[in-house]
Amino acid sequence: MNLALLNPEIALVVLALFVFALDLVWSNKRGIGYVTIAGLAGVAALVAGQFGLNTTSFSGALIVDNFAVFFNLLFLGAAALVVLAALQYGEQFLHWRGEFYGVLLFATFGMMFMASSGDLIAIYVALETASISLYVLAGFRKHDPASGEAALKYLLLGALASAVLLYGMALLYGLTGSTNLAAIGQQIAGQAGQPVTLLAMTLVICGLGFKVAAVPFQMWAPDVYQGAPTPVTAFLSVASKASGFAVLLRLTTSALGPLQSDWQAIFTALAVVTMTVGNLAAIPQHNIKRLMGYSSIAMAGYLLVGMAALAAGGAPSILLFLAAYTVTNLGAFAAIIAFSNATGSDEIDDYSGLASRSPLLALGFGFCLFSLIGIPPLAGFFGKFYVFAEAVNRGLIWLAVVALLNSAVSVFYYLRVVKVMYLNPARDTSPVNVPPSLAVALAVTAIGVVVVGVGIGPIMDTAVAAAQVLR
Amino acid sequence: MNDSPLWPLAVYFLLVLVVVGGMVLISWALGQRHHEMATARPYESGVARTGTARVRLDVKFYLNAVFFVIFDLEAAFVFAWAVSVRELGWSGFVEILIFVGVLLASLAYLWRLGALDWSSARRRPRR
Amino acid sequence: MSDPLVTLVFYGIAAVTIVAAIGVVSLRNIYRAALCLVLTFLGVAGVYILLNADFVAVMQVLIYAGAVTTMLLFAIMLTRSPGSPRSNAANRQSGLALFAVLVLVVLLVLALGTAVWPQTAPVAAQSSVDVLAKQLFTTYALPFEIASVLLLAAMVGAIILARED
Amino acid sequence: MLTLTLNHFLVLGAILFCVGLYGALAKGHAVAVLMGIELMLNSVNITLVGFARFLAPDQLLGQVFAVFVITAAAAEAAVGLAIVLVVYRQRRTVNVEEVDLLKW
Repeated sequence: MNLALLNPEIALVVLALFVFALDLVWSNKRGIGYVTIAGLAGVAALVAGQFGLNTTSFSGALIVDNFAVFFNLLFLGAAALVVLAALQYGEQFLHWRGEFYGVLLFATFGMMFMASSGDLIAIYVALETASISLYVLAGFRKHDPASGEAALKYLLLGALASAVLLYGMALLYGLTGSTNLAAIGQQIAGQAGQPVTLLAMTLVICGLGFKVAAVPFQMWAPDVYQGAPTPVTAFLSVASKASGFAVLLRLTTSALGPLQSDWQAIFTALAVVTMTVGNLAAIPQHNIKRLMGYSSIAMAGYLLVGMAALAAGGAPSILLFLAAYTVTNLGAFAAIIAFSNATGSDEIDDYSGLASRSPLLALGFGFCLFSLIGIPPLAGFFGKFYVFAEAVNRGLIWLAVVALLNSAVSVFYYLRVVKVMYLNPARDTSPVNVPPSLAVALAVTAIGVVVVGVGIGPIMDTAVAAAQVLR
Repeated sequence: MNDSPLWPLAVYFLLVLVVVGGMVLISWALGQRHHEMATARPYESGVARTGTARVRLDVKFYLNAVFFVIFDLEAAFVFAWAVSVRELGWSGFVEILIFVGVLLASLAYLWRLGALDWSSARRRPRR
Repeated sequence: MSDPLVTLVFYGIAAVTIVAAIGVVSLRNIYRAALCLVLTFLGVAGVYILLNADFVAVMQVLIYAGAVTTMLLFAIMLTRSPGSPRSNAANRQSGLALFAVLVLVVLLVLALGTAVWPQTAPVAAQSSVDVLAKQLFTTYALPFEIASVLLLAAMVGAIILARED
Repeated sequence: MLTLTLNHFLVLGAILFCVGLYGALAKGHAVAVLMGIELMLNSVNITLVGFARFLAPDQLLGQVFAVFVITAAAAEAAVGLAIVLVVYRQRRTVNVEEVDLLKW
């Protein structure tokens, strides 16, 4: 037991408690937001200091390795950007901001342990911590029926999914007599031929498939994305999805390693349906948040292509995709928040003529949409490129072709938004004001989209270093 | 499995069933039955009711149930620690201290928030 | 576990538990369904006692049968809709749900029916609280501490959502 | 038949899981859906404690797991029912089919 390894997480809890205490005595809610961002930066520095430190503690329940550091930095960065975007998310949309930031920190805390746990029990408790906080965040706009509905749907389906996940975990424990991922990996090989092993694995993948919004467990995503407060939607679409993939990667490589051919088949099937359903359903959407919901389902599909192609050394492409997608999506949501702040609308038709109303906002949003399509040299291109290339390397050429076809479909609905912004005449010509904190968030992510694309070499090296510990 | 025989428990269980069932049966068989206007009312000999019983309860009842659940769980964990306090030693003490400390912080927060005040007068309006 | 009386007790408890569980999902009135749920919880506690899991049984009675049920009943009372006797009706997808459950039943029969579990030699019984506490505070110290934050988040979240302001 | 084996408990757990799943999928009242999910979690706990008794009675990992499941389930129920209350205040109904402002 080495408490020093827990420094970042302890600091995060202390920060959360401090934010709650501050909220009671300080009425400057924006100030609390800045304190939160500064605190998150401090925690991120602590996490970054753990890079290269590959060790386990707490009887294997805690794993501090590059993989965990990579994901923890991703969660912390996403949380900081979401707080930044929420700072000036319309006063009319969000009350109790101090508590909002505090609960967001709890969710981040849970996700950090999801990425750095090597034990089924720890993973489950961490997952519940993150999920419960996210249910609360989704319903944070208590006077908005859409927000309450989003929270209810997320909660009911999420609780169902965690029950299914748990049954799978229970069977895994029964088959191997252990809850430690590495120990399960050693024992499970002897049980590989049994139907119950397959059932346990399927149940676990189903439960986690809900977290990452894979078809057929995606039905919550569009509703929750549309109804939840927009900063929460942003957080759900990047951090929650990344945490699900972190657990999936750890489980499949260490605990379920001997069953590779089995889970590969499951992920292949899931990837095909998820990509196709997400992209086709996104086409007729007219609400931008809902569109992003389907887009995030499609992204889960591409990531599942990576999971299907996950061989020794295949994980870096998934990590790279997640990093690129996180930056891009946060930027897109910063733009959506800025727009709905000024106009109170999330309808795509209202984006007409945005290019003339606020050129910079349209430009930043356009950058992110192009990155989501996968136009070189933006971040999204490299994410998709490496994942699809990995599929080709593994001989899954037809899967890569399906993914490319899906990407082609996605061009249609992303470009429609760009077209509306740049070519349609503005109905309302008043300029759209972008408040400074949102401008900063958008600028940071837009630069990130370009930098990740241009400076891909060192980032890929980091991803390779992070993925090395898997197997 | 414990080797203490289970049959006394079964006998006890049966006895409970017999006694309770017997009491209900006997009072049903011996008691008088009548159906008058007042019989179906709640509180046959009490005050006549005013208004509907279906008023909406204050949500504070629910919040108190939540506090009860959370601190009930805490008590269960503390109990588990207390059972083997000597074997667990100082590391166990530190662990339970962190655990209780986090929940103590939440209790302090509740207190300051006014969530523990039953009357709504003293609750601070917050935005 | 070879005492036939114990087996008989198990069948009794299992029958009560299953019947009560079916009551939870089939009774028309949600109050009665909730009371059936209490019976299920108590039956499950009985199963734990048969399995020598006394601490889990105590938690089951304290947390589930006591506290969680109280919370459920308050929530039902706070959300009742006037004049609806069929408060626990099935939704329009109940046919689909039944189909999904039947598929799961087939899968479970196939999987559990053929399963071979790694058996170890039975160990002489001891009080489970000792062992459990040792595991909880040594091997599983990390999830234990995460659980404190879980409880904190749940309590704060419930207050934020439920209070009226 | 007269000797209690692991399978007795696994079958009981599986039956409860299926009943709970049916309740969670087929019910209209949001609290009823949550009650179905609680049944599923209880069935998981029976499975876990059963494994703990028959597979490795000296370690009781299954019992520890069950303790954490109870903890998380109670926390989830607390937040879940609070969300149900919020929805009731907004809509005057908690029927999951009537809560359909956003299309499913």
